[in-house]
Amino acid sequence: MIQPHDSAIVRTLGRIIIPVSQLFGIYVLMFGQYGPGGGFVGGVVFAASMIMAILIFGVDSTDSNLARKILHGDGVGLLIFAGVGGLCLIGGGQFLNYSYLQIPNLDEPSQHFVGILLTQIGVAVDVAVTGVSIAISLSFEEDVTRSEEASNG
Amino acid sequence: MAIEIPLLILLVLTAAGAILVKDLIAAVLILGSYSFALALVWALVGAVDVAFVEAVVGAGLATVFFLLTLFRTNEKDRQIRRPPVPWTAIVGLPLLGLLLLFGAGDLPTFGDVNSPASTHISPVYLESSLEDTRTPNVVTAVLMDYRSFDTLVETIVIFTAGIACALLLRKGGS
Amino acid sequence: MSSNLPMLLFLIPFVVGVAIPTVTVKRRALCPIIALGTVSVMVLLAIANLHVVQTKGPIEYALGGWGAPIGIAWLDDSLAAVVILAICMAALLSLIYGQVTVSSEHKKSMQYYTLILILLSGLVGIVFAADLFNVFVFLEVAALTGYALVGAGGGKASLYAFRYLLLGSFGATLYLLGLGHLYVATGTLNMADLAVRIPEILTSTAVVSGLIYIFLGLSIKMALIPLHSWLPDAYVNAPSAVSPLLASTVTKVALVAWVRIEYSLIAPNVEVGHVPVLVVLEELGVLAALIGGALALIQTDLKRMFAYGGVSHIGLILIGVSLGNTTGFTGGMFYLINDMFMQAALFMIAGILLHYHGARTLDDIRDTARFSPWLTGSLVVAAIAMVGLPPTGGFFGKWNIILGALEAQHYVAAFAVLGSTLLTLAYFLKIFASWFFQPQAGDTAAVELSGASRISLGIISITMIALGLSSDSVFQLLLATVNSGGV
Amino acid sequence: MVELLQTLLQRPNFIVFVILFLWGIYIMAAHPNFVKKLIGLYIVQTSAIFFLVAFSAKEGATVPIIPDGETVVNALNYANPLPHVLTVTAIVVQVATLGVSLALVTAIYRHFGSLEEDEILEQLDEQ
Repeated sequence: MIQPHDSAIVRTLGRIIIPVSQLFGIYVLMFGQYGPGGGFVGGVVFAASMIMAILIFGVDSTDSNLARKILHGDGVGLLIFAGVGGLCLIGGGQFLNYSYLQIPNLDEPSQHFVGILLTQIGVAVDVAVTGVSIAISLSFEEDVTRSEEASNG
Repeated sequence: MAIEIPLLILLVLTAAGAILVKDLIAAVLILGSYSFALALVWALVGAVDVAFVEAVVGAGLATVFFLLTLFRTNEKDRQIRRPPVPWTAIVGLPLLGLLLLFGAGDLPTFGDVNSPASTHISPVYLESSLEDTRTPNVVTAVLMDYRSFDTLVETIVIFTAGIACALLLRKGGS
Repeated sequence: MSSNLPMLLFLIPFVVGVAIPTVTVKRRALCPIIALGTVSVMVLLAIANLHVVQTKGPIEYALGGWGAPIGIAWLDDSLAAVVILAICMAALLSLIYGQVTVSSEHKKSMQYYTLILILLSGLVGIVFAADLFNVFVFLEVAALTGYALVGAGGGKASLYAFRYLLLGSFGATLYLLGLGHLYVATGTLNMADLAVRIPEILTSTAVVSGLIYIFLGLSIKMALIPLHSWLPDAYVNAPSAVSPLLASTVTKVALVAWVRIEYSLIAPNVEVGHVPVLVVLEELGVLAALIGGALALIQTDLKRMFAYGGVSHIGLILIGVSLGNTTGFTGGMFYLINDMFMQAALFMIAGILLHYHGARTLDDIRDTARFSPWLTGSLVVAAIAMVGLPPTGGFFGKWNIILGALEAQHYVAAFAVLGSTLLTLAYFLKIFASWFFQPQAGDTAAVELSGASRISLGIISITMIALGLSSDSVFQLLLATVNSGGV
Repeated sequence: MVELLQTLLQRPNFIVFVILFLWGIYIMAAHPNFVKKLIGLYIVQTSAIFFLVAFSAKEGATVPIIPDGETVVNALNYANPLPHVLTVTAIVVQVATLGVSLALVTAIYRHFGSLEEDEILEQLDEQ
């Protein structure tokens, strides 16, 4: 599996950069409706920060906790997205017709706004999880059996 | 147009570097800079969202995937001998090139305001996205609302890729 | 609620597939049961959907509530409903059959079932989608799962899966490029809207080259000769548990996607620069049917022989749908539905031979002891269907393609169908020669097959005959599609 | 012919697209190294996306993000958003494909110990 990196410079820089890039990922995700960005970019930036954590501190360290835990939610992002669509179905509209999201006290455009926001979050979660998962799969060595349970939920 | 030409030349040069360099890690890093040059070109054309995605996904994530693979495998493109060029390439490439040039004849010119693509459906998105969805970024509105189903399916593609990598590489995983 | 049926057909396998890894963390043994249950529900839904379409007419589903050219539209007509039902049944039988080999071939069944269910939702999406870009993303879903399932065979299979991926991704890129040309020329992606806007500019070079790219891209996906080179290697080396499903569905669904585009955008008798478009497609089909049959004849590996047989049938179907008349079209589409079951049956037989007898080639078959009557029986039924003798569905499909060719006075096409029939007969005679004339056949008892393989072989043989017996009603359904102007 | 060349020279974008597309295909088909094949595939895919994005531009138009306070939107002022949406989707699909293909490359390397197609084919012939 991935071993921790022993350079002090890399580790210190990592401690600073990783939280910053995670914040940036969340900002891009939330700001996607007003400027460039959105679910994909936010998710990828978030995934990149976690991959960085894994590469610098190793999979088993506490600093990579988030990256490891997030793998348990393999399909959560997709289920959020499909769940929003399903709510529209239950509300009586077509799949993903946000006008039928049953949210009280909101006019139709705002319902669409909320729908877009929720689905963006779904996309971001899915992209982040899958990015980390693919990175871990690609760096697996052939005869590893030990850390398997830690990495796959 | 004036800034574009040097960028386009840079694009071709970086692509050439990625193709010709023998050291695979260097080639992959040059490919990352190719992605970045591409992102710059797109930002110039007005496609900021695409540029952002290309910069993050192409220059970032794709490079990381390439590098992780190379760490686990072989870093050198050894190329002991040049194999003969397959006949499909000899026949197919010129034909494809001719087809590309043939198709170019009737395409609207670059930046044409009256092309069907600029007049048929896209104005609807631009003009009604704010009213329909309160979302000023029209690309996000189309991506997540008007054509949100495509995005859902594409999220499935990503999920599938994750599952597929786990199936292919993790021995006795799960 | 009934108008949401097509959506449910997509959602159910997809949601269950996504949920499987999480739901079955503690009990992996549940995976096959959940998957079988899901696909059974899909078969029931597909029957209900067929009934609704039959009684109430085609369903146009506007996703997200946005009307057709602005949003994404799905079209659920009787052609789609029939094809979906066939896909679901073939998938159910393949899953039942997969229980024979899956546990011994790879243990990672959780991911395996997730991928199969997502593959199914992708196939459903390709058939329903009436939007060029939506077809593209669904093609990629089906393709990615296909690469992974082929590569799961390990060893050599990963090499062939990689080649499949290179060609398949290239095909997808060509499709994207063609879609881009059409979009730039018309400004729309919706097929119904394109059908309105394209005819007036059909001969503009942008539209012509766009359609050529789309056809090239899809013909890689449907393994049309000469772009078939990925198929035999990939399906021969894929795990036995998945090759029936892949062989029976993936290529045909790409063909269905092409048929939709061809029928909505290209009117019969259209000429581009004095070249009649449909005749060109038909000639490509003729080539594929004959070359595919000839290539099948020279193989000694059983799976490879069947794979080339499937390649030649893609050519036959392309002939049928490109004749430009309803007889040929219904014949071709009916043959497509039959071919799903034939391919599934043949790959099941080959997989069972490999699993129980270790037999891969014709020589291996000659050296093996007696075969179970179930195996022999289903091989005979499949052979009759492949050659196209009544009462199997294969006969009615081929017969209508020939009638359509005669109606259109394209005698080359008619002879090509006959020629490929003779080639099919020849390679099945080769198989039977080693099957029934075994030197060591003596008194040894036949190997007992497991229940799952008996059930799947039995049902699929019955289906092939039943399709022939009920061919009239299926033809009525396909005619309804043509008459409603859809497709 | 002269006309065609003239239209081409007015479109540097298109020339670059054709060069990248064909060169990428050539590398995909002819280069024996699998990673190089993937680099070729990547260039082919990005060039097709490049083609699509280039046609989203309009003369005198800006990014399709509507500024604050603008109530009546004139579509002529903003670039066509639909190609952007398609290409964003296509880029993400492309990176997913890349992940799977790299996983296959790693699996091939584990089994054959090589990334060169000709070496692997020799190994297969010996079997």
